[in-house]
Amino acid sequence: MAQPENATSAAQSGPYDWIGSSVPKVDALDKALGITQYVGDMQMPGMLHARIRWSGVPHAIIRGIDTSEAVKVPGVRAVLTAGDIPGINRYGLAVQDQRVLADDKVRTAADPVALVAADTEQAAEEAITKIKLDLEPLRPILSIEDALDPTAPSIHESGNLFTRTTVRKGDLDQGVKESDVIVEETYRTHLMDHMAMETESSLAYMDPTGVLTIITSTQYPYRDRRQIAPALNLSMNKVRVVQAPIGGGFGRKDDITSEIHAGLLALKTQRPVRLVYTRRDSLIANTKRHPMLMKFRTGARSDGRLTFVDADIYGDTGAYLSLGAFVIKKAGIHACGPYDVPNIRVDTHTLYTNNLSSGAMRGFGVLQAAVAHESQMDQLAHRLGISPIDIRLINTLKPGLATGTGQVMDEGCGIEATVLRIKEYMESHDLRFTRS
Amino acid sequence: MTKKRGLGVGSMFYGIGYGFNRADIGSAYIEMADDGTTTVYSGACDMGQGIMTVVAQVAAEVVGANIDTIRVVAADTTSTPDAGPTSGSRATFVQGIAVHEAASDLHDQLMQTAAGMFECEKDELEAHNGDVYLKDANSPIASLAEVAARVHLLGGRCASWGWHDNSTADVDPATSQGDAYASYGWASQLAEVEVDTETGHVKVLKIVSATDAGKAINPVAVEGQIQGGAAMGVGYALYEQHILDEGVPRTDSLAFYLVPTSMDVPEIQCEIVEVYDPKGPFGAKGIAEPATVPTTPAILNAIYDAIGIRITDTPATPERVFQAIQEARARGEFKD
Amino acid sequence: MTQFRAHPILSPVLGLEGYYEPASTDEALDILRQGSGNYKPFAGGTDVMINLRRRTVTYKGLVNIKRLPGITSWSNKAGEGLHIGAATPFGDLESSPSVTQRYSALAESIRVIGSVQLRNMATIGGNLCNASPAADSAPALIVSKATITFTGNGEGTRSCLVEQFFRGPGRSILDSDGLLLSLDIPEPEPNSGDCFQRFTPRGALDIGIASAASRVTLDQSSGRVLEAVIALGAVAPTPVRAVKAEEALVGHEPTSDLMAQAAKIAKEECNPISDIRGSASYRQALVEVLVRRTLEQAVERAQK
Amino acid sequence: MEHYSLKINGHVYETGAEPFESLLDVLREKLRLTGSKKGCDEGECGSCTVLLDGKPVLSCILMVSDVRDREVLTVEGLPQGGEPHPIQVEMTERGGIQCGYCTPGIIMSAYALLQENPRPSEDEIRFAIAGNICRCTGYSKIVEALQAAAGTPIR
Repeated sequence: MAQPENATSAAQSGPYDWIGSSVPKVDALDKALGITQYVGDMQMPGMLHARIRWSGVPHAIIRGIDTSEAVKVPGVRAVLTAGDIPGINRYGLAVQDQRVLADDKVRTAADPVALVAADTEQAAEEAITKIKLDLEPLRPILSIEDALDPTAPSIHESGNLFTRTTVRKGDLDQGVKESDVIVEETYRTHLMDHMAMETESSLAYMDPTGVLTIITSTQYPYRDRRQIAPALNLSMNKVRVVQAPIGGGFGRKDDITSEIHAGLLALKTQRPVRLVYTRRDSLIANTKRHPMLMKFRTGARSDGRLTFVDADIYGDTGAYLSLGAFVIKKAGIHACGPYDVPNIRVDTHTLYTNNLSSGAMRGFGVLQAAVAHESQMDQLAHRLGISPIDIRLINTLKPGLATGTGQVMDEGCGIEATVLRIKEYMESHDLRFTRS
Repeated sequence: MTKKRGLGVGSMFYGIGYGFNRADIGSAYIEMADDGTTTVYSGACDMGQGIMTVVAQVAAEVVGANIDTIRVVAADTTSTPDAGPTSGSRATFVQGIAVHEAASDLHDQLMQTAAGMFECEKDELEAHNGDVYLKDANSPIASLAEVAARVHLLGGRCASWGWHDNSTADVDPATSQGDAYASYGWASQLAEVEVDTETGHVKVLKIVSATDAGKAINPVAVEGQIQGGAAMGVGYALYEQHILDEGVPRTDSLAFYLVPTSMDVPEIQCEIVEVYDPKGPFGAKGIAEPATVPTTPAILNAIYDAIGIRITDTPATPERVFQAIQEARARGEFKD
Repeated sequence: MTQFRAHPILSPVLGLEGYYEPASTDEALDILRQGSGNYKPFAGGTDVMINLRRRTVTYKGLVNIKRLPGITSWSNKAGEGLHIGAATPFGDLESSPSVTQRYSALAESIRVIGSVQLRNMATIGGNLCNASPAADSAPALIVSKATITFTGNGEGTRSCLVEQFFRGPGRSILDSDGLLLSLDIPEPEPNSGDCFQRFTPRGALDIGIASAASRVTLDQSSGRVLEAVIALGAVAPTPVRAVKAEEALVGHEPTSDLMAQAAKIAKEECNPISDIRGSASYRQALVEVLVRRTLEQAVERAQK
Repeated sequence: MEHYSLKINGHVYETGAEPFESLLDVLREKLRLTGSKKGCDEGECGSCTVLLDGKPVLSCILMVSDVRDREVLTVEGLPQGGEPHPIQVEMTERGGIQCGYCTPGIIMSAYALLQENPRPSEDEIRFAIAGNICRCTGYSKIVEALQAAAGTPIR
């Protein structure tokens, strides 16, 4: 770790030539001029346009997919279903529970079922409307409560409870005994969209040396390659993934979005294929922010010191895990907030449902946890007659104190400084709480 | 009064990077051409937040070059090394050090050659803004371009690479005890809202965001993350939600999925706090996610401060707030 | 310049067989009749474009009426009020002081429609012809006693009040070959004032969950209400008047209590549905608030 | 397919198109003027904003037939004599740009505003760009950049 030490000495020696200077972003002027080429701005000779047919129902057995009318639409060059996938029809960030194209079942209303490549976007759009799906509906699991029901049908081979994590610290009973006040509340958060201004998009083509090249709106080309190659039965060094300038990601583009589909169509047609999601595609498909059900019990002494946190967090990851288990585990690890809490019991539950699937999104579970722990802090403050600022200052982590997972803080622990900055701001602007 | 104002605070901490024993690496190649221009092949994706700019700043600082002579090539499996994803607020924290390492080594190569050119020890030399100086001297003795040309002429190595591993062991499976993350981001926000008690409409009047950046490598970019994060938090708290009808999304257009406009996001006052983090490049740490986390709870707490009613389900849509007020009225717990 | 553009589409796209730009009303009517009910007249085209893209509606032909004489222009003559061609974009009206200074409710309703860009495209006639229950301009036009002039519909050119125009969601009195030509808005009477408000979660870009326009004329000597007109949006299958609420005001002094009373009556008069934007009961509650607030504003303006 | 001569950024472009094709698709796919972006294709986001006879419009829901005999200005047409327009410079230098996808639309809305109202207030700026969704910046730095371009005091 030689460099961080160098960094330390450099930081102490300052001033810097460039560090701490607000130089304009290196790519900003081209964006202002409209020169920057996002995937949707790119064209190649002979390029085809692609569209995806989504399942439209949340849970069903696929009896058949009739593409006979779709292939007749003038300009259509390929209509592909699961049987056309040369490699393994599975991918996923943590476990491989997603299908490139639905095969046995559909598990969300936004499962990709078929792909079309055509000379024009309109022809591709026309074709997907002509694909007929024969689906046998299954009972959908549409809520956390449904997913917890042991008699409910299983969405994947194993049950609907994917995983459970536990945080344990101190002695919960002791914490309860020491409490002068206990706040108990249930919080529910909702399904949120990343809504990046640029929709998911990829341009795939075979380069002259036989390498499948995918220019894409992604947050991680190497992991895309790791997932694309097996699905297309290519060696990884025959797949090149290039990040194009990206119109926002916020976690959505951490996952595979359009990459495998564009690559598959390029492979099958041997033509460049551009797949740009419509806004509707983007809103209904791919990962969202996890809805969570959070049952919290938090205690404090009359002087405001926290005594315990006792919580259950249930996360609805939808039909596919993506990074769901990590998101919900992270929510659990952050469930006590930036505070010194001596006694902790937190359980998290990652649940499959037939709702739209959720994955990484800015905040990664910590946002949901903060809704709960910060509302709890506020309730404690009001019950104890302590200001919301002071109750935080009483409990914030400081160097030498430990997080809920027992991690001892070093000098980089800045929470107290941020609360103090808010306090100073309120004082200097004469801002006062109404109720405390 | 049918409009009531309130203030609310939200605080948070956020484990930066991946944690959980997942690969959490950064890496970059760097090379300087004969004319002193530098190319950094950085595997980190720029999402618009500015990691390419941070990479250029770190490289320019450490090499001693002018930033305009740095070109950053980003995120291509054919030309850049694997630097992990841009997520977990990790890009500056992890990739910043990888670039620092690569640039330091290149700097050493250049200074070694310069030392030979001027018959001194390399430790007696430093480079700033494209020129080489004897330490504490005011005028340069050579340009980096001259030194680079010399390295290439001699067949020396004018390239390097840097790699940084931020991976941490997983926490204990039964208790989750352990060092979950290499470092944490910290932030607190204040929200001021106005609630129309007749309609349930909540307007956010102001947000003050105190975010610990460790060291703000590019303060305007940091403020941009803070303001954008807060705006996303406003959307999450008040407007945006996917509505599913038996699992089928009804919110399939921006006419239904409501993202905040310029009329909805208030002034966002950025208070950049710099608590030096020894593990980050120049003491910096990630701020992208810490910027968005506190906003929603701060708004929910401000609604409580305004009307004395706690909204426990998100988003606090006008109708939800209205219903809560109606219920509190019916219980005799709400004073108009 | 081509005056009559009959554009046969050789390879039908989106089911379309023709695109037309008639230069006279007679030509337009001929084309619409040829289409036997399957041709769509349009002006701004903003909704037609979205429908084409979403394939929610199938059109056999599109008839762009923006080249009809006078249809995109408007005038303001003393003593006559506003005469507005049906294809006048909202933006043209929004930026004119002669509208904003005297026609408050209309100006307030225009200002909240979509966005600046949309208002430079979307037309006042299109907003009415779409016959959305939430059409922002409708309540303001109703309380302004605006009349529309239309043609086709199996007869010659005729006029009616805007409030008589709507038949149900997406349906108006216009037949498939009917054409809305213009609107006339009389000058506000002396001692009158009006106001439009709508409720949306966001400050821009939204469609109203509920809206209301109120217009009050006061007796100069007594200060009592001579006439009240209240119109509501997004709370019934069409924009509607709140007649009972109006009646409660007439002949009385416009006190806060009375206006609150009228607002309560309006709440009971409307008949909203529950949808993705709001429940029926919430819409009713909003009607009460919006009617009271717009009445208070209208009275204040009338008293000036 | 019709033939159109379109006046864009002071030049005449010849192209074939169906009359009901959107101006945005014609600009992007046929004329390769890709500065105007497609964010929703339904008139709800403002990324496609261009000026038609000096007024901002949504090119994604504007039929190309309605552009005949009129003048279109896109983001590519703003620089004069090879120099970026002051709005483009201020957006770049003041952090008004992150992912950049909304940027051309914002710049065109702002340009139209400043043509009509050279010294707008903050409220007027926010009102003028309310039809342009930005997901990255929270609008603060955009407003600042536009104030700087107008030469009005920055909060």
